[in-house]
Amino acid sequence: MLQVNNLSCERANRELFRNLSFEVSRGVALRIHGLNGSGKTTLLRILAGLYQEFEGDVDWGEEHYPLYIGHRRGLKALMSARENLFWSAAINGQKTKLSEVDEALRQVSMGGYVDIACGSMSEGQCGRVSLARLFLLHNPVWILDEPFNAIDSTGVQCLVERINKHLSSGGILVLSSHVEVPLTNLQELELRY
Amino acid sequence: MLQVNNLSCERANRELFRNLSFEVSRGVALRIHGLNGSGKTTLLRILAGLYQEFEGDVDWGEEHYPLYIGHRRGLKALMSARENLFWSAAINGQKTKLSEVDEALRQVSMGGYVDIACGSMSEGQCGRVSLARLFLLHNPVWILDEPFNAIDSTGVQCLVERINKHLSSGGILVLSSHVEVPLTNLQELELRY
Amino acid sequence: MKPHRRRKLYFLLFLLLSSGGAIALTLMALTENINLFYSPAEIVSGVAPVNKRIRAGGMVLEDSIFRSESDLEVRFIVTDLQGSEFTIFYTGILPDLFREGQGVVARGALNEDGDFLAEEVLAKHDENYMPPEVMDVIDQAHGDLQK
Amino acid sequence: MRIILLTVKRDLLLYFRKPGDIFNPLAFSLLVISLFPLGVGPSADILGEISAGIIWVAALLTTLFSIDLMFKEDYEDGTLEQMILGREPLLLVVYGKIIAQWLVGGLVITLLSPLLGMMFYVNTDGILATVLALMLATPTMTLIGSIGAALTLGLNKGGVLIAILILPLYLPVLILGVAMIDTATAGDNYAGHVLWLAAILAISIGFAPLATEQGIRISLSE
Amino acid sequence: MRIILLTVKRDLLLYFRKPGDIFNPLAFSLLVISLFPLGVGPSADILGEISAGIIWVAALLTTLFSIDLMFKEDYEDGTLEQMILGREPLLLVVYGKIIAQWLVGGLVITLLSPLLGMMFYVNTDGILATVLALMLATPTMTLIGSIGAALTLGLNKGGVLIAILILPLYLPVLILGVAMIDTATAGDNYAGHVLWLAAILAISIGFAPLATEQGIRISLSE
Amino acid sequence: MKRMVNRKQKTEPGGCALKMGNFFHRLGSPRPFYELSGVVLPVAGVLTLISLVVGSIWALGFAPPDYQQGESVRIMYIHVPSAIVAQSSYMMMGIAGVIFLIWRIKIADIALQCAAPIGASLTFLALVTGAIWGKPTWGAWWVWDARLTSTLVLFFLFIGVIVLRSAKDGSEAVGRATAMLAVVGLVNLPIIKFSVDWWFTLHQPSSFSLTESPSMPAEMWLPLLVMVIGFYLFFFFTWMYRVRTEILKREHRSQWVRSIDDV
Ligand code: HEM
Ligand SMILES: Nc1ncnc2c1ncn2[C@@H]1O[C@H](COP(=O)(O)OP(=O)(O)OP(=O)(O)O)[C@@H](O)[C@H]1O
Ligand SMILES: Nc1ncnc2c1ncn2[C@@H]1O[C@H](COP(=O)(O)OP(=O)(O)OP(=O)(O)O)[C@@H](O)[C@H]1O
Ligand SMILES: [Mg+2]
Ligand SMILES: [Mg+2]
Repeated sequence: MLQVNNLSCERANRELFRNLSFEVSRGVALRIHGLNGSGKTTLLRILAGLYQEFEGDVDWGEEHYPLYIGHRRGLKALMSARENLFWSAAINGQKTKLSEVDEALRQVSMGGYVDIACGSMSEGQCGRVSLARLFLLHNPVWILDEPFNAIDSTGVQCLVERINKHLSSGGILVLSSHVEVPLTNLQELELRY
Repeated sequence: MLQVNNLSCERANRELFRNLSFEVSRGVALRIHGLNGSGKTTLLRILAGLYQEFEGDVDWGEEHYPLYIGHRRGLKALMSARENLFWSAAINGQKTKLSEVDEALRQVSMGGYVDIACGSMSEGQCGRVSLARLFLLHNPVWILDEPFNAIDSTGVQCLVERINKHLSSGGILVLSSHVEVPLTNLQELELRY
Repeated sequence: MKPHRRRKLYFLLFLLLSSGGAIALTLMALTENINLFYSPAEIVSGVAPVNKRIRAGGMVLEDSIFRSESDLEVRFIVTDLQGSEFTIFYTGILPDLFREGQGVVARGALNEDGDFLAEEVLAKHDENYMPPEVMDVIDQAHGDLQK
Repeated sequence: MRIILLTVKRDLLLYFRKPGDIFNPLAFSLLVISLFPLGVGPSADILGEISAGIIWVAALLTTLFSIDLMFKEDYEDGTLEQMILGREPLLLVVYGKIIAQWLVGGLVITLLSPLLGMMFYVNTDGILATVLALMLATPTMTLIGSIGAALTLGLNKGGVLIAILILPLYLPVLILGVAMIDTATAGDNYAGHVLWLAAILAISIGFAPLATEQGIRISLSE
Repeated sequence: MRIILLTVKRDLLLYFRKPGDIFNPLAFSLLVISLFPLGVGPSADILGEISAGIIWVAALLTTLFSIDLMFKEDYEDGTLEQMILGREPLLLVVYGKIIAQWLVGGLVITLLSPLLGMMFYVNTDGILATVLALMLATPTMTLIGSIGAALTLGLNKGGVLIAILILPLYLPVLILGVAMIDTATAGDNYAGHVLWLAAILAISIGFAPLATEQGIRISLSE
Repeated sequence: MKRMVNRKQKTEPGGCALKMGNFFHRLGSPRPFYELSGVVLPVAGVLTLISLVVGSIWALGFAPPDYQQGESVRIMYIHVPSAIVAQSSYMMMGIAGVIFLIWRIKIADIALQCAAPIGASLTFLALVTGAIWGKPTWGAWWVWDARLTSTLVLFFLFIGVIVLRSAKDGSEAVGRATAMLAVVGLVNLPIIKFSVDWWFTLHQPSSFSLTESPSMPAEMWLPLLVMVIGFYLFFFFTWMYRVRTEILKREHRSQWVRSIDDV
């Protein structure tokens, strides 16, 4: 369970949010929205532990390693889809077989691209490879920054299904998105300045 | 007026489209959609003259310089919003005053960021700066590749208005987008493979 | 004229200027000696600098080679066959083609006495090839003629 | 014409906001050259005899090794395609970029070379010749190098490939310069070398940017 | 432990798919060193006397100048933040990256140095000492350099800053090595130098990666 | 930009009835070339073998030594043919480059790509034999004179073409970039040829010219001629062999190549 108390953050001399408090229980998704530059990415990075210039209190309850996918996709352009995912699993301390990697790629309809370098994929295909991690890794906490960017509507549908499954098995999700998402257990948070 | 005849393109050993023919008259917008990797970006780049490995015939009727904004935004991270736009105008052979640049930035609600380097902006703010070109440059042909990515809903609305104005003054627009766009004079083209 | 036509014209002029300049400079350059190579005449007349590393060469004069008994030291006279000649001193192994009547190129320095102290001697081969027997015949004919 | 100036201004601005890239090879060669006496032992005779040549070789290679970044960033962030599409001729933009590249690379090292020369006991003639040779050769190197940079854009092979492509065109300049500096150090007339270097420069100014422009178009049409 | 191996493998793979970046400085120093005789004039005595020092200086600086790219790409494409977040300790990943970096930079140049030495008439003692010195010093350089690379991430000041930060730590190694090679070329016993270099290496292996890891965390928390 | 038309060559689906009128056009497309070269290849192979064997035996066994150089003159029978054929292959590459840049004929790209490694090896051979020959005759392995330097440049040009072309297999853009490099490099050829006349060089001037009789007796230049012809044939044979392989590789998805595989 995630508990946030009195979170304040200031960036480039502008206050992004002040005394923000909220909590997210297991099985619930929190969608953060707001205008461009309102601080969604910053908030998500704070929650993931990647940004530290804030005041306040972020409590995840127990030790955890979140799965964070941000604006930067974390893919190497010179490595193939398979190699990228395999490495993702490895760095996450997870021993995976190649067949599992291939299966994850198949789930995001990238089964035909396992050996293609991510540098020669279309924008949305890169996004799909990056999101294939959701099918491969077992982290209980997901933090996704605008995951639906550049993904087509069938892709969005497939992702929504996966997320719902994740929630129903007791996972936590915090995501940011400009469009509304049809999730079962959705909580909303708007950032405004 | 744009006329395309028998356009075929093959990429990475896969046929993206074959014998595609369509035309777009002045005042009309063409929206291209399709699955990820179906060839939208490739088609737009062909139309803009940036990709040349195709067969067939693309005829723009008269000499023109298209305004193309692709997945890569064409902004320098180390230059400020103002500098970036000023340079865009210059390379386009257009003499602009700084006040015009600032006005364009104000139109996309980035009036407070004229002096900020694009490298320290949020994802959507970069997108807005890049799209501010639509308010600054006078090209009759616009080619936009997923312009609404990472832009919030008020931003989208502002853009739609600008596009409608462009069309009503006899401009041409070809864009790709995964979401539907409420434009006055819209034609659709789906790519499937 | 339309602006872009004019631009094209300017550009063509610019290209012409660039190639014209390059050609003119090349023609001028070809008249300069960039090899630091001095002929016997230049050495004798004192054009060549003293005590500087230069290159010099010409034909090895007949019967002018003196080899030292004890080491690899050699001394020989180089001529341009038109009356200018100077002496080269060298210590080391000479190339196979080094012989009387052949062209040589030496690298080294001229001393105050007008002698050339070589660090390196290279033989310059001409474009003529001949089996030895044929050469003998020619030599003989040559000799007969001179008698 | 205005676009040339604007491009030079833009590129200089970018170089100074992010000095890392461009100063890196420069700093490298300066370090190599200055740490020289450390390696050689500071005997003045030897130093004086060889340093001019070393300075020349290192300086020239420096301009070669910064060149692969010339179009890389513009290619990656999409500004290069804007240059192709813009109404202003790409050729003029290329001229601008080459000038900027030379200003921060070749010119700087040319201006620093007399200092280095003095540090290493090169005689006045030698220093003069080194400066002159660099002044004529660095622009040539930048011009020729830009062709290689354009042709290898987007190939992910970077520096080595460029070096291989450019080396054949570089070699004559390199050798000519060494000969010129030797001649000068020996106190002789080196007008012939100067003329040759100038001729190569003249022809490069006219034609290299043309090839670079075509190279960019080819590399980007993919 | 497995993650160290995997990281080494991954980085080597990337280096070989994109040889430009890493081979650039390597190719540079090889070219500088090999074009040397051109600049100096091929007189064997002079060459033999000075080359060992030159090879040493150039080789060492090479490892310095490839280092600022060590984390740059991973930072830009977001894989570095994945490394921080992952369950595997960042420290081990850092060890892996340093090893890979050394393999393609320092080791290669160490292995090539005897060849270069022979080309330039360095005597056998000198060659042996150069190889030994490089073998001990290049890992130290990579280790120390990685700290600088981590600290300057995202500052966009890249190379210069690193060079400035790191140079004071480099100099002792540099000077020690030159002294060692000189001693060896003169035919004397250089065991003392070897021990010093080894001591510096040992301490760097233990502590430098710790500092690097902290540096990465600091740079990325912004 | 107003109008863009791209008509890439399509591989001919039908058989190969040859009309003389479009003979060259058809030769320019992969399939007819492949079929024609299948006939030419064995003939070229046999001729290459014969001329090289005859030439070598004649040159090494029976040709006379030189009155000055003695036996080392025999290096000439390798040095000269390899130097001449190397330059010719660059010339061919350059012409193929021009054709590819202007007409975009696929086979020109293939021709260029396949000539480069052969040319590079021949240049390398010329450099090595020249250096070996230079030590005894001139007294130096290498000097930086114009003929030698320009030949070295030729070698680097070949390497550049090879490396650039292999940067991305089969990509047309890379093909065009390579063609451009090859064309730019053509300026080097006259420099090699005339360097001995324009500058003072250690290398000897030409022994042969079209207008004067050779400065060499017939028992020397005849075997040399045979060797030159042999090297040309060798180049042609290996080049054509490589072109055929490359065609198969590039067209492996087309109907006609698949039907060959089945056979
Ligand atoms: C590394 C050193 C050398 C290089 C790079 C070199 C290069 C060349 C080249 C490129 C040619 C072809 C010229 C043409 O097509 O017109 C050639 C021809 C020739 N070379 Fe060399 N060469 C070298 C050393 C030598 C030496 C040492 C000799 C003999 C002393 C020699 C004798 C010849 C002869 C006899 C020819 C034929 C000349 C002719 O065109 O009639 N070369 N060499
Ligand atoms: N840089 C590249 N190199 C090689 N092949 C590529 C490259 N980019 C895309 N492709 C291939 O071309 C196909 C079409 O890509 P394109 O970018 O046109 O798709 P798209 O419709 O724009 O997709 P998206 O919705 O993801 O943006 C893809 O299937 C991909 O395999
Ligand atoms: N790299 C950076 N350096 C400095 N300031 C930054 C940086 N990135 C963002 N900012 C500032 O922080 C503010 C919040 O940025 P953030 O990326 O969190 O916004 P966001 O809500 O994710 O926007 P978007 O919808 O555009 O992704 C922005 O207004 C911007 O001014
Ligand atoms: Mg954001
Ligand atoms: Mg796309």
